[in-house]
Amino acid sequence: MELFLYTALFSPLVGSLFAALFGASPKTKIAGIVPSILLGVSFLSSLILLVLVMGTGLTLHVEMMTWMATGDLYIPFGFVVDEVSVTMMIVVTLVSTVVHVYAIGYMDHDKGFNRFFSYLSAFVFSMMILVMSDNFAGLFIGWEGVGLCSWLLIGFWYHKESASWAANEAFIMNRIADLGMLIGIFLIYWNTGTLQYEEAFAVMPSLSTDILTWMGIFLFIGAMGKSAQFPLHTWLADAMEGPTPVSALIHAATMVTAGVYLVVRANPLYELIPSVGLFIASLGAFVALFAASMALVNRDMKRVIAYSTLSQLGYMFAAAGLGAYWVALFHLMAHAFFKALLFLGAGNVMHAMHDELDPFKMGGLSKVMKGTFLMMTIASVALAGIFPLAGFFSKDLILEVAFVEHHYIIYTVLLFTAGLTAFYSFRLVALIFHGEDRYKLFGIHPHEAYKFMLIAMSPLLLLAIIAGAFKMSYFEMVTNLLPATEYHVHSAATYWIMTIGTQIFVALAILYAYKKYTRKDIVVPDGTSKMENSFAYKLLINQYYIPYFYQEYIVKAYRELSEVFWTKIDQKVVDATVDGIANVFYQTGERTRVMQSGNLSTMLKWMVAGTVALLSLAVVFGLAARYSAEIKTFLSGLGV
Amino acid sequence: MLSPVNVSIESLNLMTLVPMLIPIVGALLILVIDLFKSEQDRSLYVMLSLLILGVDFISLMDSASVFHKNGTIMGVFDVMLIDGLAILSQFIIVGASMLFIPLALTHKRFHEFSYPEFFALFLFMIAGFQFMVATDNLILIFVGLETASLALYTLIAMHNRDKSFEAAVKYFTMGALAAGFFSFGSMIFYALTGSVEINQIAEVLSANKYADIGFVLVGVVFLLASFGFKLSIVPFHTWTPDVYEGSSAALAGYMSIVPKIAAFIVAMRIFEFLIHSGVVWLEVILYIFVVMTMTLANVWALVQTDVKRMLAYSSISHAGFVMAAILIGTTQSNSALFLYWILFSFTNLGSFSMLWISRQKNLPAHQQSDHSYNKFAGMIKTAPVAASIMALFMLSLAGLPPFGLFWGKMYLVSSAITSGYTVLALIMVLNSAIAGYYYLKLIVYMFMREPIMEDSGHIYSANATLPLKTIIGIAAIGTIFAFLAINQLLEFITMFVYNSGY
Amino acid sequence: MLDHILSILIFFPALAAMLGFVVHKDSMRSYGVAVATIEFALSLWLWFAFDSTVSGMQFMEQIALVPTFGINYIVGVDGISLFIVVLASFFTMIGIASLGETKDIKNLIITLLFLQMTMAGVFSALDAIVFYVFWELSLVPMLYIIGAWGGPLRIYASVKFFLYTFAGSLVMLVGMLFMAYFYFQATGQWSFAILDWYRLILPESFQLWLFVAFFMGFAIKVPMFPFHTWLPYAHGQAPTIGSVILAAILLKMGTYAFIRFSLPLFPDASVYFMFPIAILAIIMIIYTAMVAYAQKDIKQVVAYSSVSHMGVIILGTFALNVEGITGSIFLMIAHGVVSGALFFLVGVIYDRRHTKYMSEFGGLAHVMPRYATIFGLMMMASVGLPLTINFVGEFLSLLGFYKQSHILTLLAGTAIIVGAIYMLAAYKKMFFGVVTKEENKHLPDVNKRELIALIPLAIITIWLGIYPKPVLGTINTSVESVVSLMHEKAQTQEAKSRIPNIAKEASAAKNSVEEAH
Amino acid sequence: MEIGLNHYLVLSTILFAIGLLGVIRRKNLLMLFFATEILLNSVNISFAAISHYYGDLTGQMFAFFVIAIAASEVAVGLGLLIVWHKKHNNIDLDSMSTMRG
Repeated sequence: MELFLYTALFSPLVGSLFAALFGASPKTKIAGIVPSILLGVSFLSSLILLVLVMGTGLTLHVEMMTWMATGDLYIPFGFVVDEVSVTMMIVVTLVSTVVHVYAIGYMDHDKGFNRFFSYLSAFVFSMMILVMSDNFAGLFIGWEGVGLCSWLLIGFWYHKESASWAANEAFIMNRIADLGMLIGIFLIYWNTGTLQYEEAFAVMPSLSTDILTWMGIFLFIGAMGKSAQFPLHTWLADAMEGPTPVSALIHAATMVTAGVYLVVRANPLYELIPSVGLFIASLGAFVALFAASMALVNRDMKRVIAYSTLSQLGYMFAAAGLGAYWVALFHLMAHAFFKALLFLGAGNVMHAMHDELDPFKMGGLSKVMKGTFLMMTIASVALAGIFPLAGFFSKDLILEVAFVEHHYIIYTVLLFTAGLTAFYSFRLVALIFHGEDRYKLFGIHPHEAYKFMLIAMSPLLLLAIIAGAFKMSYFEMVTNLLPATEYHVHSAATYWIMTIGTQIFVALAILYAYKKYTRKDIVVPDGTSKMENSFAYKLLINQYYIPYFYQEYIVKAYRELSEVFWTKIDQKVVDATVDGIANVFYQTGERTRVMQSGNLSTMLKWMVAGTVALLSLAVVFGLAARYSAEIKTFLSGLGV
Repeated sequence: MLSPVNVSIESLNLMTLVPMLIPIVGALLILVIDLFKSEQDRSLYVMLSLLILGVDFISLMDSASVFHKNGTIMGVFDVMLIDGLAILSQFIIVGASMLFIPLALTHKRFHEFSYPEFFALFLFMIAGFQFMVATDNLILIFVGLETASLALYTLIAMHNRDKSFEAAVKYFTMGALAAGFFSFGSMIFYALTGSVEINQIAEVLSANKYADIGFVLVGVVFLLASFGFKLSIVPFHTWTPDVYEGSSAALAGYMSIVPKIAAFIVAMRIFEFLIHSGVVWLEVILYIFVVMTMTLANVWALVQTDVKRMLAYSSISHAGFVMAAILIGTTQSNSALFLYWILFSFTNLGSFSMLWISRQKNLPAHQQSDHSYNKFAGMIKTAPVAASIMALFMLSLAGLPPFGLFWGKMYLVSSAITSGYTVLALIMVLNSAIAGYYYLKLIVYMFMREPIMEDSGHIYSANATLPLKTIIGIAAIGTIFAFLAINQLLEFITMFVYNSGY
Repeated sequence: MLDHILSILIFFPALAAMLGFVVHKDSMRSYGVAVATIEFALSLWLWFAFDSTVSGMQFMEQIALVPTFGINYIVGVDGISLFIVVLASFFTMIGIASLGETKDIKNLIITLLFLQMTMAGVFSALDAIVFYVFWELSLVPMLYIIGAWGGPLRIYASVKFFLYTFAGSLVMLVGMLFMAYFYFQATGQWSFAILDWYRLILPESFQLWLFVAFFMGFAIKVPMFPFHTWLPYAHGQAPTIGSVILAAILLKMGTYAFIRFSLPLFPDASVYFMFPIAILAIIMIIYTAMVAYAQKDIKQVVAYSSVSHMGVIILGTFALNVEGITGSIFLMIAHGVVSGALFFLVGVIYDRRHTKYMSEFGGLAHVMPRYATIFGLMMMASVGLPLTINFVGEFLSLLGFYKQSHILTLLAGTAIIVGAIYMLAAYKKMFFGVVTKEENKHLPDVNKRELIALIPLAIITIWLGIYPKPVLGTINTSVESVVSLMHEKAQTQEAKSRIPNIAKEASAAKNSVEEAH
Repeated sequence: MEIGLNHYLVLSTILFAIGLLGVIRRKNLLMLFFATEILLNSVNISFAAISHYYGDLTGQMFAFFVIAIAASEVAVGLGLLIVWHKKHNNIDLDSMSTMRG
């Protein structure tokens, strides 16, 4: 069994290294194929492990070797395969296999082909470490590892200024969050004396609530970074600078869900601090709405999808925060499938449109690219949560949770967001695939992607459709580890009303989107129309001016402050002081050397002067000694 | 009818005079030789005086062993006083002189060395210094001092350049003034106590509890002034740089060591009993002097453009540094003084000899002075060995371990700490930090600048001969491997100093 | 021979340097490499012969020097110093091996060998004066290297470096003499032997003063915040090899001395000054990181970054618990490797373009992919990415200090943010974007000679990042003894509470070590 | 009135002061030497007086030595002076300040 574990874990690494061998050399298909195969292997072994875990219900726990050991601290490279991690493993390996195969086609014409695959596999490896580690330190390794890989992959086209900028932004924002996580880890160590999951969680109930609260908060700050929760969300949209497969794998399916995974993993902790849980849930709900709203108007296909990812992450956090960890995990899984599908579809479209991203410049593509059209539509339906696709089961469940837990505000927000989701996703579909062939104006001749790319996507398609069917069996499995809370609305009536109501609401949103965006008279907006000048639109298109704010008041400020520190403080104050002290002596020398005029009589004068000075001192002192008694009385007379 | 003076020859115990008589006799011998056959080559005289000094050194060893056996010896109507200080300082004096004499065998001909008088005077001077340290009688101190000084003035003048005459005159005039001060000061003490023997003065003063302290202080002031002149304490130091610059480098090096140690001994004898008998005023004044001398001399050395002048100031500052020992006045500090001075004499003589061998007959056009910094630019390229040795001496002067002077510095600072002068200790170390700059300056010129003119290389050893190189070699070895000798030196010195009650 | 291995390690290079004067200019490089390799082999032997289960000093040697004044030549290594000694010889080796074409290379190599002597001496000296001797002596070769092979401002830089450090260490000397005097008062005889001093328990008031005196010397060497300005000049002007050795080894003298002297000698004072120093360290971390961000010159960036990292080391040291101190020692090694490598890398590009201004570059990733890769690796290490050597050290240091103060650690933790900011910015400026300058279009990638230096460093960076145990375990044992010593010497209540009582911890750690096996 | 020790001391002090003034004021080397002579001899007076007062000969011995030394000083001094005069045919102090700083 351990064999499968290690295969699952290390074959991506091998793949990455293999591709790295060709790093400098010109493009070779082999550098793409081998890693893909190895990932397939990894996926299979994960599948086997899943079967094992599902079947026997026992979990696998291995300890490879020591990492750090000093004082009381003892951190091994330990890996655990339990219900939660195996889920993640499946998701990660599956999606990444698909993406790899897809990317062979997608990156076909790219000079950095080999490099790309080495990065991509490296990412998968780090992600596996992240989900498989049995302690927080190991988690942190993966955590930073995926950060690094996302930096590499977002900035993959480093010659683009915007790309490398986005990469750095992503990395630094994540670093901010990671600090929180690090502090959380320290807290855990100094209070529980270990970083192993079980042992730490075992001790936690005995700790005071406020310590636990701090732990929860700091860990969640870490999660916020990776999962791009408000206010650390801006990097995700910019991360779309990376190649589309990257967006599909990292910024939709896997890495961004790491935060959710962390919260789920730490459920014993969050069980103890419901207040923090509630906060997480509320933030999740807020982000869901917030992101969806930005998705409404955006004119960059990939950014729209990115925002929808953000909003779905909000859903997951909402669920996790409310203690429905398995629900969150379930949605995570489902979302991974259909969102990856969506992105890859978008990738096809981009290829077809020569990297054109503005859906307003497309339209009517359904004729030329049927396969992609089909897939993206289904993915969007799933995303919208229409019965019986994956989205329905997972998302509806979250709504139920919110309702059952009597958090009606959250419930309403999420419900409303569901509508928005449906709207913007079909706005996209409509603009891309229906209506007039606006692309003709730009002299583009779109074409369908390679067959094998579509085939590669098909597993996702399948899962996007049927994933919901696994709900119960999944529930059975995962609740061995997670709190098994069934969420059932008490009266069947309310349940049906809710469900059907939601469905209708969503359906209406879809229809409205279609009606609005398949009209004949849709033109590429030029900033003149009334709607575009409305305040709301401006607010949304500028992402609530948050990036602007960051740029102006944080980045700029930081740069200027450093400038000041260097030129003013470091040079003008600190260093100047040091040189000043040296100069004082030197200048004293320069000034007083005239004393050495070289004239003999001056010298004699100095000598005599010295003697006279001494004499006068002596006389004063002598007199003082002689009349000391009198002086004393005199002074006492003065009352000294 | 006069009653016959009956003084047993033993009670005179003339042995105490031997170390002084040897150089005197030697000097006379040299003169006599010249009388019979003049126009001898200088090497003869050099070797003769070397021999004489050697003998003198041996006799010193002898008296050292005597002292080792039965402590301090008085002699010749208790005028002579052979105690540890006397012996140690004479070792230094004679030793340094032995290192100095061979420097006369230069490659270029400097005509002072062709006169036998030079060597005669030199030996007289040594005798003078020996008298100075080997007595506590103010008269004899005065006589010794003046004998030595007068000889020294002449030696300087014999270098026979405008500058050397100027230097001689300056030194002479101020020396005369200092002599006046000394005699006046001793007159006051005589007036107060009716004696010119330091230990008796001490007794009398402490007997009447320093009744009229005011007059004592006046006396002290004048003695301070005269010894301040000898030790070049600021503000009595003004002669030093000029005299050093004017006289030949070798002699300058010599002057920075021997006259000072002699003066230090006397200062020790006079001032320490005063300090110990609680003349706070003197303590304060000495404190001020020490700090002023160290710091100001350093500060002036910073701005020098001529290496020799820089070394002059640096030796002023070193003198100030060592003055601290007298101020502290514990056995440890006094032994530190000797240790320091022995190591200093090696290093300083070495560095001045480096200047000496790089001495051209007449000034090249592009140089404003004999030993301007520029002259040494890029020396590492043209004369690596010489440069390294010079750098070695500079580092040692800067007090960088493990070279000679570091140990002296360390021990002295430690003595300051052990007797509670913490602030003084800090000032001392910070001063050596400042001093670091100007020693470094020379190293920078030698190692990090490009040579000014390419032909050079030979100019750094223009004046070198085997004897000179040997001397420098000895100095260098003494400086590098000092740390091996420190232990023995320390034991030896401490024993002598302690047994002579300081 | 093993009994005298330390003395051999110290004086063999010096002897070799002396003989080097005779070697002909053309074969000097090979001579240097040979000598340095032997030296490194010796140091490796030292490592293997070292018994990592013993916490005390090993390979002790003692020769009387000035017994009347208690000065003896005592050397020995424990887990704290061992690895720095090895690292020093290692850097000397690869440094000489990868020397580029420089003017009068002969003098340079001789100087480097002398420098190696002083470094070996400092880290194995167990007598304060001997320590001081090597400590001061190490200034001279560095002065020469900077001053003779440096950039336009080299003389200013070298003199500043020398005088600044010299002044500081003289104050330290006063402290040492005081310490010896106290020992004299307590026991009636002089001794400068550190191990003797360890047995001395001073009243707190004295501890404070002495701590300050020593602090002056160490802080300037490290360099800590207000005393750091000599470093940018030194690095900016020094030749590549100079900066490498300076950053990799010489700076470690200060931090090492803190652990060797300040902590065990003055436990109460250490606790008393813990927070002020921690705050200084935090200023170092954030402030210098921001200054680094403002730099135009890549070498200055690296220079300031090493100040910033030294801040973390200081912080770890003054965590005063096993985790922190072990971490800081490990970080010393880590930072040595990484910043050394970074300076090498800067040297590589400087040799090609003779400029260090980042604005001159851009798009290098396209022209020199291998160079970009190694640089990226080292940058990520310096940013403190897990599984690189730096992370282990930084993690442990911060972890350790967290025990003492939460909020300060939170502030110090920003190191991982600000560090990322300036490093990524610099990397972006140099390697990303399109190649603008004509002369950059055809730069040759790293050549064999440079790889000699870079590959081993890269390997160490990864290897010790993934498997630090062999080093960490050894350090750990010695640190535990130090901490327990501090705990039992501590007098004030606060100190007792701040410094953990190892007695129990030791056993726990032992177990964990066993498990690790 | 009766002339006591103090009168002598005062006298010698006054002479000493005069000598000192001379040393400071005079620019002519020869005059300078005279001034120093005055200095030294002023001391002699008091030495003689004191030794008479105490009735022991040490003071007078000292005086004799002082005289001797003064003489030899003059010898040396004049020697230097003559050489200087030969070279520069002046004996003005201000002329001898080639070395400074």
